[in-house]
Amino acid sequence: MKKKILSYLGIFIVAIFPLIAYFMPGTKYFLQVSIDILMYTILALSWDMLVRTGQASFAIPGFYGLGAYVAAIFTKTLGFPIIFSIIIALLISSIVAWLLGYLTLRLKGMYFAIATLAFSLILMTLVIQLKDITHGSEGISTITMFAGNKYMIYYLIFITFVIVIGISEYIQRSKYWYSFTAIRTNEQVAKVMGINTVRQKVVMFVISAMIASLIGTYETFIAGFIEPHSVFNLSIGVMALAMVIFGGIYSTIGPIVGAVILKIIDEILSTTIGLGYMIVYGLIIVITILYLPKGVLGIWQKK
Amino acid sequence: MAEKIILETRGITKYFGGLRAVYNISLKLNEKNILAIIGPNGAGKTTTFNLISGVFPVSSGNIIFEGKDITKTNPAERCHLGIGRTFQIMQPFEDMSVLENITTGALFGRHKYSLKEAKQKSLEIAKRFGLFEYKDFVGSKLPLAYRKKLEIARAYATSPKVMLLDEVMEGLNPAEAREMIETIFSLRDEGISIIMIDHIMFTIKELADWVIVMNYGEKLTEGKYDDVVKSKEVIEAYLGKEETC
Amino acid sequence: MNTFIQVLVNGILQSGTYMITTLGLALAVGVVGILNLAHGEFLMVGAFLSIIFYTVFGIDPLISILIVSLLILLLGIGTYKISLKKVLDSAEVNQLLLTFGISIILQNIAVLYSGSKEVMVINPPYRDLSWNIEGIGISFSKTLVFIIALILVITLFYILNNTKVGKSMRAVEQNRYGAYIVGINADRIFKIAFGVSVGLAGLAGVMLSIILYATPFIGFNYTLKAFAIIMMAGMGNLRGILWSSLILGIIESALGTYVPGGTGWSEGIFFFIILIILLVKPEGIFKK
Amino acid sequence: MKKFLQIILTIIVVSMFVSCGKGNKIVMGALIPLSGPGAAVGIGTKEGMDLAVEEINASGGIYGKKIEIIYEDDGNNPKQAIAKVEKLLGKDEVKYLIGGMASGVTIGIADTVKNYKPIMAWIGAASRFAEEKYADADWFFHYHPWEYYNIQSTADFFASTGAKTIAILFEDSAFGSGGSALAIPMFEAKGFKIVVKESFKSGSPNFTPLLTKVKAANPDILYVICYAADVIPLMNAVKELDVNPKLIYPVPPAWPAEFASMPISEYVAQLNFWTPDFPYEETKKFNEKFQKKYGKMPVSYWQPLGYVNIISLAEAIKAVEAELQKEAGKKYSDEEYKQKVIQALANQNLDTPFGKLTFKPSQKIKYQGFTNWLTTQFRKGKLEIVFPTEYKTADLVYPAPKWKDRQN
Repeated sequence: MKKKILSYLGIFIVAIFPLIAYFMPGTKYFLQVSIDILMYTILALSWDMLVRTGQASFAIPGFYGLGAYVAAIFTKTLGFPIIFSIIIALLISSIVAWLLGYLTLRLKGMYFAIATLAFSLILMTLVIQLKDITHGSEGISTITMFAGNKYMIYYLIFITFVIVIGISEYIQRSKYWYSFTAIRTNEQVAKVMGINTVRQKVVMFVISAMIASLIGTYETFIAGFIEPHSVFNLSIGVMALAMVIFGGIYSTIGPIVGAVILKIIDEILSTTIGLGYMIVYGLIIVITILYLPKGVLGIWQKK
Repeated sequence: MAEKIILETRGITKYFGGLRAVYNISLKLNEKNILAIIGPNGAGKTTTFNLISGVFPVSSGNIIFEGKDITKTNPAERCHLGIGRTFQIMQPFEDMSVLENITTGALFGRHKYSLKEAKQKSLEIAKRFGLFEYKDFVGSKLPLAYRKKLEIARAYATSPKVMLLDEVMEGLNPAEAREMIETIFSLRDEGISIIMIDHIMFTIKELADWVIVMNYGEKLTEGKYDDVVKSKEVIEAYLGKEETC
Repeated sequence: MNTFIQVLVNGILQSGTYMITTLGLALAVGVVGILNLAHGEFLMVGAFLSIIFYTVFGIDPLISILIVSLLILLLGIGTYKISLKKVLDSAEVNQLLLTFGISIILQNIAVLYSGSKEVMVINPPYRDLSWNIEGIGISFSKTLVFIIALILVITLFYILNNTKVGKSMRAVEQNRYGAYIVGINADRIFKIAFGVSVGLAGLAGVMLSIILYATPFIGFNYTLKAFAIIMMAGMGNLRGILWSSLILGIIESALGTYVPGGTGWSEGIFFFIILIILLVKPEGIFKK
Repeated sequence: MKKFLQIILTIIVVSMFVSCGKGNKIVMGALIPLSGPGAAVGIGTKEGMDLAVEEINASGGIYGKKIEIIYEDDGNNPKQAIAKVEKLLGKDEVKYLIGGMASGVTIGIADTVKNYKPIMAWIGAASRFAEEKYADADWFFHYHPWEYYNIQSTADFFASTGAKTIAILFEDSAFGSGGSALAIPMFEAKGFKIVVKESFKSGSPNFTPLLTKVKAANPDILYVICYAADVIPLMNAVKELDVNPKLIYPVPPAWPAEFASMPISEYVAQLNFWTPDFPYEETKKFNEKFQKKYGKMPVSYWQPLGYVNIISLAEAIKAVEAELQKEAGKKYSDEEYKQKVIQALANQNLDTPFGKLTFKPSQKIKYQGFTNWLTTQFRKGKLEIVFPTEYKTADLVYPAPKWKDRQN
């Protein structure tokens, strides 16, 4: 019960944050940072939801970039309105994810991770090489959404955030929690218990990919410019993993806590220490994983 | 015997690479019967179970369940039809409590209960198999006898018509074994047909309506317990070895 | 015809780089079971040390290679003792995060060290030595890398299969707790194996400092490719690494020479081959 | 452990909110890469900037006002850069946005910067797309030449050699792709035949397959758009495979310092925006000052460019302050002050290590700083200027001797 109140309070604070930020000097800076934090939170959640089925994926950069590029191409080259480009990006990503999922999801552990990593890198090569469509490494300039109004952007991402939390919590409370946990701990037994493991994993993979791709489309329309080396950046995938493990895996609150803390640490360190701040960042990650193997949330959990 | 056959295999065979694990096994399970498969280690008993439950596809042969050919179905579909099984090496879902393990069976088994019903059901099942006091334990921390019970309870939760029990007696003390025998009888009395793999002869003598003896992946002989144990080949191949060591 | 032979030579020499950068990681992944994302960073530190030894003390890389490998080996053992040991039994993702943290630290220390220098290079006298046989160019230093890689693969293969340490490593690989029971000190074996794994990365770094250069970020790409090659070869299969590297090296070389725009596609094709192999034969194409 | 972390976090958070008072200071916000690939460029820029700040503040600042720079790390990533720009312009309220490196970042922050319209004295970005983004910004001063200037100089130089065929190799990120996309049509327009055009991935280069192809095509000129790291492996492979174009012309933004001393560098020609050997008085002075402060020679043009960035802006501010000094009590509003500084910059005529700095319109923008490029050639470990003829310090060796005809 207390937990419930706390989480509603948390969402409420996130919801009214722009109002608080409005009275701070450098409003838009705090808004922009919170936009980044929310985007990472969503990515981390999407990664966590998939890893609940036991599949640790490196496809996030691939789908993030795919979403970003499809959206950019449809808006810039074909003149589609932003909202349609986003929908098309989601459709295409879901089809790609569905195919990729059926092909790769029977692989386990490292094999799956490397297969999805390969997918991300292959997509990046395609985007760099197919210059006629993608403009290659020079990137594509498009328009920004809401004419760059940070409040509107914030609320769009906030709504997405709430929806993704909803999906994550639904999974935690429904029969999917049972099937995912079963698949993760022992897929063979799960099958014999009547769980259609392939379908469950593929569906989750598609959802996770669509979320990553949606965030990719947001990136396109926040900066109004994308380039392959920053949207297919593997560190997007590694960061999602880091945030999940840092916060606490297999939960809704864990990835959120991880993303918020890591992103804020990153921001604070980079503006205070400057050159070399990443060393401290790395140290914080190492120390946390050594002393809190269950992530920050592990502090509150019973042994 | 004019009893109804619920499950039948016709010459199922399994190769792993060039290795022949199971060859030409045909068996018939009558409704509400208990069929025991015995044989020395490595005889292919567990592989046979894996073929029937769909964990491995057969290399050749057919599996008939309630008159339908289910050879090409996957394990989940076989579970939905009503084939439940336990594993010899107990494999509870480690991140789940005992109750949640059972709930999983109820959720995705033959009846596909809703979450609310499944939770209700799993409480009943936990009580029925004497697991109620352990219901919040994490599966892997249970004592052995209770893990065996959990295996059965979880399979039972899928509402099977046929249960495949893989060495559920192994490692139990006499009192626990007695309890297990009663449990198996009670399952049979409920209308569930059972195939069991076991080594312990007195339980088979007591439980089995029909016994199949396997060796080197093939069926050696079959029949009533008393007939089978008298068979010369069996004494040579199986009893002669197993009993002496 | 000449071009074709040159393409083969180029491919074979390139495969030496792949072998030498993959070997150490294969030991860590296959034996210790540690997914070491920082492998490439240990390699990078090796390359930096080689360059420091050369520029500061005037010691040639071919001499300092032993010192550097040993230093990195000790660094590896130290890293194992204070950190990795604690995550051996944790989930794979925890190991990934821990080694990711280590890689960030090493990378950024290197950034501080190299400062405004974009790239560190050395020029030992044999650096651009090459033979020209019937119009076929063969680089001395790359041939050296290839030969050393080959020797290391064979030696490691021999050690794992024929010596007591190697056999204990394989025993530990197969069953950690079983190994304890038969009296093998698994912790010590892990320590040694991880140290050697990282030491090999350092050695690869020294070789890279001769044929390429060092930057703080040179390692990551090799980590990725090394993981991919290991998966292609099949976990814990050293001979497979040899063949996989050769195949990838030669394909890359042929692609770059014969296909217009081929080099731009080479990384994509590299991972495409690996993806296909994972899908068709997930246990690796060169099963033991 | 927990307590230790808590304390550290508290210190960091507190220090974040205690911002220094502005008072008698001129604050500039520098956006440069300080982590990730690109950090070396950022660090180089910072060295140049720090040198300039030290120099100005040591001589009493600008009429007593000291210069302070807030450095922010753009991580070479457009999205990260947006947040940092919001911090510099929104939270720290700096009036001068300086620095810059990647074109992608410059394009990505354009819309954000336009909300604030600071004085943007920008030393990065060469892409024509970046120029388009700032076409209407009359507060945007661009020091770095646009890439078409260098392609134009290159094409002119190539034409002067009498070469007919060119092989182009370019690295596959924005720098190389953009350069090649411009270069290929421009070269073709000048009547050159492009016999090879290939991209490669900078950072883990394997040049032998590419150069085997180049060797078969046997071009007059081998033109390579690459980064510093690629140059030496490239030249090693050229020698290894005995590739003998009449001229090898790589154009990295900076050279590895060791390259000049390597025998393979002999006869290699390239386009230079700046080298420590430039024949200007200011270049020598800069080298000395730099050497004195850091104990090393500058390694790339980013160091003097960072220096010029500050000096030029400071000169403009000084001119405005001088007006205020003349008439006691006179005050400009913020907007007036800004316009005055813009005016001063626009009229600037400054001697710099790069030669004269003035701002003139380029194809799209109003204030473009440097535009000249010199072609140099390595001769016995030294860079000699060979083109254009008015700056020439040596004659171009063309064609360069074949590898087998060379001494070592």
